[in-house]
Amino acid sequence: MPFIPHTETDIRQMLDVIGVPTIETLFDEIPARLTQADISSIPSGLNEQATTRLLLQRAQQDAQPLCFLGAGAYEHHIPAAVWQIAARGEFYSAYTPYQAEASQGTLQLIYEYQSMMAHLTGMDVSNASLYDGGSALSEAVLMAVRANRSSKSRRILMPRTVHPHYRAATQAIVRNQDIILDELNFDLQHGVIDVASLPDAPGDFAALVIPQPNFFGALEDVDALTDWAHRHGALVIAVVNPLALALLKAPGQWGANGADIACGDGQPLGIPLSSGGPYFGFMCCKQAQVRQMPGRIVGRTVDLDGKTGYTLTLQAREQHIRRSKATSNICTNQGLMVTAATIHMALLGAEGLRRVALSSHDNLNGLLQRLQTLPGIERAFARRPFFHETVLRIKQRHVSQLLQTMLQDGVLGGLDLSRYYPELGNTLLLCVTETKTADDLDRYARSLATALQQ
Amino acid sequence: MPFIPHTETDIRQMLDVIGVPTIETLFDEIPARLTQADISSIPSGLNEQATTRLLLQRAQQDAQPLCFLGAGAYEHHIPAAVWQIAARGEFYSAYTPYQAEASQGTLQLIYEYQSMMAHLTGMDVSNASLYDGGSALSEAVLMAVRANRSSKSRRILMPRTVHPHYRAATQAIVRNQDIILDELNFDLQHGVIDVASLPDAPGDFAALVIPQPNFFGALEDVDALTDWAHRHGALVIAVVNPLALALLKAPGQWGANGADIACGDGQPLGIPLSSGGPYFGFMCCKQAQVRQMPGRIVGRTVDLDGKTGYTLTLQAREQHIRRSKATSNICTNQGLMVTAATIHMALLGAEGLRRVALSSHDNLNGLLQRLQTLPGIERAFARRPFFHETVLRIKQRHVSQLLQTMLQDGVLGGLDLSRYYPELGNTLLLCVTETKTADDLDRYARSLATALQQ
Amino acid sequence: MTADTLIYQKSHHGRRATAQAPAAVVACDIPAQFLRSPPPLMPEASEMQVVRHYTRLSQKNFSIDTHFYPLGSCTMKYNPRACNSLAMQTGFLDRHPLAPEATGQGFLACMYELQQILKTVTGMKGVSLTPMAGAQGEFAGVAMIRAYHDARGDQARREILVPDAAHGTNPATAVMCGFSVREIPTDAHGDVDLAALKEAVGPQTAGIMLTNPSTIGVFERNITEIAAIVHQAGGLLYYDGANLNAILGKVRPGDMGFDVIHLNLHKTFSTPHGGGGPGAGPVGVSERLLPFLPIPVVDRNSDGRYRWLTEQDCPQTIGRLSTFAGNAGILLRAYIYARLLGREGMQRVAEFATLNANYLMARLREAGFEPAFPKRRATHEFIITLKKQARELNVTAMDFAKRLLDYGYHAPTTYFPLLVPECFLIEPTESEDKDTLDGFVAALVAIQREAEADSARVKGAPYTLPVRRLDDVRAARELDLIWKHDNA
Amino acid sequence: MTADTLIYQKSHHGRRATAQAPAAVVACDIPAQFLRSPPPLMPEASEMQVVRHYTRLSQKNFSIDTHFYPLGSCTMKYNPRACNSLAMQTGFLDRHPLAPEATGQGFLACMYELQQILKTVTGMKGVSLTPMAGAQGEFAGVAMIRAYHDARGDQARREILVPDAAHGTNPATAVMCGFSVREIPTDAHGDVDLAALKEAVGPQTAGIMLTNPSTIGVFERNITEIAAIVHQAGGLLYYDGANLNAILGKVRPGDMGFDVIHLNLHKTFSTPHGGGGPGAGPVGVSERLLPFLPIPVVDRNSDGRYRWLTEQDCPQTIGRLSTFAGNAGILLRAYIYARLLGREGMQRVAEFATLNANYLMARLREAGFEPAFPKRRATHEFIITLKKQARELNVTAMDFAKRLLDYGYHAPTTYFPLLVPECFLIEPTESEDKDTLDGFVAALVAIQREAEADSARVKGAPYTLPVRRLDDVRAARELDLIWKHDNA
Ligand SMILES: Cc1ncc(COP(=O)(O)O)c(C=O)c1O
Ligand SMILES: Cc1ncc(COP(=O)(O)O)c(C=O)c1O
Repeated sequence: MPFIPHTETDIRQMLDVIGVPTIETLFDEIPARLTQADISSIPSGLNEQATTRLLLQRAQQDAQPLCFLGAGAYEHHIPAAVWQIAARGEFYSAYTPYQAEASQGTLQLIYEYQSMMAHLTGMDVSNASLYDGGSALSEAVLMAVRANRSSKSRRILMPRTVHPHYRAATQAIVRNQDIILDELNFDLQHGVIDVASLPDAPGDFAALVIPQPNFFGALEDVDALTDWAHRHGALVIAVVNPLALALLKAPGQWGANGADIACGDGQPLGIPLSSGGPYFGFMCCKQAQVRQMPGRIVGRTVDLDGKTGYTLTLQAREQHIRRSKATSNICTNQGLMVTAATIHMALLGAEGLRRVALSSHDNLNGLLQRLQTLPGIERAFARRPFFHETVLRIKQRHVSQLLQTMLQDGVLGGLDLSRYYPELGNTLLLCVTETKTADDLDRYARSLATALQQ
Repeated sequence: MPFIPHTETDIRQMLDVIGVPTIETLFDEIPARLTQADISSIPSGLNEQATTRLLLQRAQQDAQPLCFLGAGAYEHHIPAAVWQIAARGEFYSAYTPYQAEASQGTLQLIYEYQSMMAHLTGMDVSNASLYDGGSALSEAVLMAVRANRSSKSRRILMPRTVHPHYRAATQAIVRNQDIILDELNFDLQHGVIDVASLPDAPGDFAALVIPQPNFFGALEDVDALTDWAHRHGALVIAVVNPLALALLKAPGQWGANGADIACGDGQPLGIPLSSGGPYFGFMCCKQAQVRQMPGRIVGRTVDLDGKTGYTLTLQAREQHIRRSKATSNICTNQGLMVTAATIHMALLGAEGLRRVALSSHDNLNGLLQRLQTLPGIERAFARRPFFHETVLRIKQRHVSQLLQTMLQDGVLGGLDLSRYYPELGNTLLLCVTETKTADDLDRYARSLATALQQ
Repeated sequence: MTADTLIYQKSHHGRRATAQAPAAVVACDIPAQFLRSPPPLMPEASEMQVVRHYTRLSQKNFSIDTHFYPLGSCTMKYNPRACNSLAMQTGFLDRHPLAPEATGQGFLACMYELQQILKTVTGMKGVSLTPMAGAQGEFAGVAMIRAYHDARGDQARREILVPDAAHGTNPATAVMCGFSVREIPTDAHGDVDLAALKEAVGPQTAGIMLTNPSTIGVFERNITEIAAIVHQAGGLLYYDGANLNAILGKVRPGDMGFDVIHLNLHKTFSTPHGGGGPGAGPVGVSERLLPFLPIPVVDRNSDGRYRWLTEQDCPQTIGRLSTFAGNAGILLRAYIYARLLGREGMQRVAEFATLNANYLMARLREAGFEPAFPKRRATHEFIITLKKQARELNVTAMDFAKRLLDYGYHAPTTYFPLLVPECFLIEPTESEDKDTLDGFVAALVAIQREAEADSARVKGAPYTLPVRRLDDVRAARELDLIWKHDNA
Repeated sequence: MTADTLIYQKSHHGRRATAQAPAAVVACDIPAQFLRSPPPLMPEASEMQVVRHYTRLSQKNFSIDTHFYPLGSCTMKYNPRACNSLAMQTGFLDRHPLAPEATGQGFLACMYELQQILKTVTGMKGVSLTPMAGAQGEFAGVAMIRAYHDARGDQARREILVPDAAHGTNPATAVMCGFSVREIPTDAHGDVDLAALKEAVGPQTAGIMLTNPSTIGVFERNITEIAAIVHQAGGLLYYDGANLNAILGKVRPGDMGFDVIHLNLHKTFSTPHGGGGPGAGPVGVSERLLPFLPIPVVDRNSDGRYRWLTEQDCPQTIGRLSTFAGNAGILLRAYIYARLLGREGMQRVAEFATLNANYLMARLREAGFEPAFPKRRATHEFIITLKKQARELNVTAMDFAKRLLDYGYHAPTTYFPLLVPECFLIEPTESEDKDTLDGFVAALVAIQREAEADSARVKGAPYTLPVRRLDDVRAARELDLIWKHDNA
């Protein structure tokens, strides 16, 4: 009986204590009709050896191509220490730290995480995580609607330069509360929102969402956008790549007063690509709005002897206390990912993260240089500053065929944008990280050149 | 500076406290001629990312064939828990438990290990490990020479059915102390020592070595051999596969009085093949001879409050106390492997180990059945009982070519014995473990059949 | 530097884990207006400092791997170590979520088979794996109920019924889906009050959210009647799968009449709790809700190849709930666990979880503790109430909980469900052995004696943990949520 | 069940970690006479019990990953985690030692490059990686010295010189190689007594075994003279590499005149100590000992492919010291470490190990502790003697050591080398930071105060560990070495 320790003797003794003849008897309150479940189509159990063999084979089958795809999930080096420590049983197999005294490890770690995220985003406070970037944005939208006291609006300005999947997830989640996402178009020449073209009286909006860098890797005019939103009574929700923040201006410093909420996906901070999850969503905000923030928060306090300790706090916002009036229904979050990210950030520090960011960006520039001589390739937003990701326009060949050909060559060449942005024509989104060597860049250039000629 | 935490400020402050201007000054007692070491041919440091890339590529390059090779190193399933726990920092990065109070984890574990090994071998006591099987046998030989009070002989009877590498290692180690290994031949028909043919007055020997199963997988007449040796004043050194002991008679029960020393390689107990190491040697003996045993030993005792605790004991046998009079020069042993093996044995228990042994053996029988119809293949010692390993005689094709062909087919078909036992002719040593499925056995049979025809 | 020093306090300016970062890049073409300065306040530590710091922090946690952890409603069972190592293979970890399906056939095969297994074991017709925890599964489920009514043009159904014993996520979810919530009382034996239910249903009823076994640790005996009442009123039944461990492989929510269900794989399928997540909350639906399943879902082509179904394939889907496809790595772990268990193993989960709970309840009752529902069988969990102790000795459930920590046991869930005063919700799970359960009883008995002899001893607990009882009030009043340079 | 319960005591007959074993096989063709009965007394436990038991046991250890561990002569430096995970890849782990070289070109490339790196950094002409720890490296080295003299027909050289400060393995090794041992005294400044050495050498001298820096933490300044004296007498010089960390990349034993050397990769190259091993003790030799290197050794063919050299290639080899090729997986870790460090990193090891030791010695001296060789520079380690404390306060080095554990520091090596009374041999290594060293000084100062105020407090230590001071005498007298059914 895998994972069940009972011996025959144990079972006998236990049934005797209970005073029933068989285990079956313990189910006698359940209507008989219901206990006939037929699950025979589920395979029989395998021992660990057979399971291992099966899973090794499946993983080997999935040997991965050289990755130049970003679009919200980024391949970065993860120090070996990160997951060796995060996978320790005491982190891996603990529950949410409800008994604070027995969970100081997790709690102190989350306090450190909150500190790192708040400083990285330039905000006052951070929660202990949300599910992922897309769902974090939906929570940010719900929070903005609650928090914006000067506006009663349920409308949100949502630029098309925000990750299409973030927008889709937000739409699926917030529409049930009759919140409307108003699409904001971008400048087709520069791939960013044209601040100058924004109306002077945009109507009543609860918030403006600002991505930085945006889905195209292009850098938005965050200062002007933030000030514009604040001028019109809207809050600002920053959607940011946390790694980029080692380099780029922190949301807390955008414009005159800073963004109000910063959120995004923590994946670039030590989380493997892993077909899309588990990652973790992060959310930071100003001190004044902490009571509107969803998710768990850890605070520092003292014990009976005056010694420092950590505990979950502000639980009155949460579903287990406030039930239908809670700021969100979130309960389980992405704790283990936060553990990994905290260790990752501690290992890299501000300078290490900055180097990763710069080196990624530099690698993209190196690749672009190699592609310059290729005919029929150009950058879609050539004059706009960008960060480690950019859009290429392809003249001769259909992007989907091109990528298909490169894949056969072992190169994952980027994302075909036509599905998401038909207005951009035949384009692909290209990303390079610090994991790529000069040889890798050469290989991409060669592979693309070959594919173009087919 | 990888793995060095010093900041510029630290360095300055530390030099000031020492009272020297530079780190170089600290080397001023070393003759100047010696501090000019040119090590420029050593490559520059790589960061972890580049190192990871390099090592991933090297490991991938070494994708392994389906393994039917044993010969002293056996592929068994290792529960995932084994190495996840053994690799925990507290086990992985601790030293030998010299400060017992700060090392109760390692010490209690070794006490449990000693218990398991003693019970598995049927002996009274176990040490905390030696390097590997071959070197353990050499230590057993040295110990036997010390321990045999009735004989002053420095001669050891060493059957040719003992693993050739064990014999080689023993020879390399003991010859410096003028100990002579007398080769004992085996019966070419049955692949074991013919007890009946042993002389009645063999001369003065300190010990007889008895392998079980022997190098050919054949089962020796251990009872008769043990009694014969004892009759002639020789001690008996059992060289055993510890996994096989879940099934086979324990050395402590051999003959009338049992073997005197049991040793071997612990690799089958949770240690990966890993190109040959690290494995661990084990050694068990009778209580009476424990003071002759080399290596560390852990004992149970009590602390100042009478509470149970564990500590290294009988250290007066060891080099750090006895120096030139020590039982061995061994200091560092194979602690982490013992940690893994202890967890492995605890997970499998006697019944689990027995099932692994039986299932391995059963798989070999299954394979032999599949090979029966192949022409020109026969078992060299067909009438002799064996355990999970056996010798095949090949008629048509040279074994080395045959194995080469099979390897191209992804099958590691066995060991060519001609190098080690020219007297056996064109033979190969074949091993099957519980890791092989019916499909694997079919694949071997097919591969061999095809190779025979080329 | 004591062990509770923050990593920030171990920092020194200029220190770095050098092996972990690429070489510095000098030139940067990003205009200054986009760049930050000064750098963020982050720790500056060596690799060993970080390893040591977090290794030592980990040792301050209770966890399944170190302690009995009978947290009711949380199913703290053993997390097989193979589920971790096999899911963490390079082939799986390195796969980009937007990479073509051709690069993920091994992974997708696992996901497809997991969908099939979950369908069968719950008795539902379709499954989407994408929700990232129980609460998001609830959201998906209730959003599908809404989409179903909306698709039928029935806009009047804007109320969700929830038993008063329900987990807080249930009402919170209903509100997130734009519903109002009406609570249904529980009767004296722990079942839903049928009369109250009959009165509550009507044309405004979108559905009811139930757990069965319920959060009070008993099986809802009238489930068939409840289903009839709600269905007849035009509502749908939602099953909160948090307690599925009690009946896994033996009783199927689909057979009870539920229209939609979520599973907590981080409970029933033993994926790690990770100190608070990640989880996975797949949803299963009956025929009529199939079109509304959240995307993506894995399909198998006739040529045996796997692919994602998206908006194009499922025009009525409630949409996408995560950026990519949910907590894929957690789903892999659940798949591995399901293969290790197999169908027989799943049934045994229900049987032995139930045996352990009933045994523990019987032993505690014998020892003088008061079950909240003494006439009922325990399911995989049960409640004891310490109201007598609170009244007579002034020792509360919280005091008992804290003192248990000193005895080396994690406390059960306290003060939930809210309707039982001074309660412990105790869930031992199938993976604990009898000796452990006996030890736990002995500890509670010992604490009871202490409470009788010297209640202050219990009220002052814990004594042996890294900290003594923490001041929660101060934590909430004098908010200290992040480290700053000028912090103490 | 307390945490110090043995896994045997948690066993129940018939319990098993079911997922870990194959199905039972009924038929067995092995005759009964070869079979055992009854089965061995082994634990019978569930998978979770085993995981919990050993996880908790691990927490009772001090280790580098949790504590400062300044054990002199042991080089307890940080073990980079990447060295573990990269060495534990399937491709490496699954390779059979007797598999053809074609299946191991990736592995062999690492081994070949490691040989090259070790040759360069030690200044030797050839390296064999096969010895499995320092002591076996010593054995290989001294056996080569013997083989060299034997090959020259010089059978008279049967004595090995060893300084009195030498590690116990040195004389023990000499004896294992069939030599007798003569001790050479150390002079007042910690150097070898040259006069005594000159007197000791002669036609019976096979060689001398030295560590440099020596085990008393100072650099042997007369090394060139010593080499000349021994070489002139016809003997060879053996270098015990246990202390190589002090000079790595800065000074090479080959340049000092040594003929043969072993390295402790589990010290200098940071492979894990693993609670007592495994280690790796490669040997390097000068030109004249090349033919005698133990096999196997990796060679590179002209076509760039790697292969093992065996007896066939090396007819004069001292032979094979391990069943296969030594501790391959440990060698891989050392290779990875060497690549991470690179040549610059190696030099820094020596520099910062030396800086840390000298800083700590200066601080301790300031604080009133007595260095054993106050006129000398510390190398990577140094000795303080607590003889004054032992004499005046009756508080010994052992008492200080045990009390340090309560302060969260592993004790330094005590009572070694034997010639300094009541000594601590302290080796901080390069990977510790200044704050940690300062904390250690503060702890020793605090203990000194305690010893002065209340010596019993110190003599009763430790107080905060899983056990208090253990009765070693009883352990040796009432031998209890294995669990039996009738044990308490
Ligand atoms: C009964 C019940 N429902 C729902 C949930 C919410 O699940 P999750 O925490 O995965 O969001 C829980 C979790 O504790 C629960 O116990
Ligand atoms: C100076 C010295 N020589 C030799 C050795 C023996 O090395 P090993 O323990 O690896 O056999 C040691 C180990 O402590 C040592 O310190």
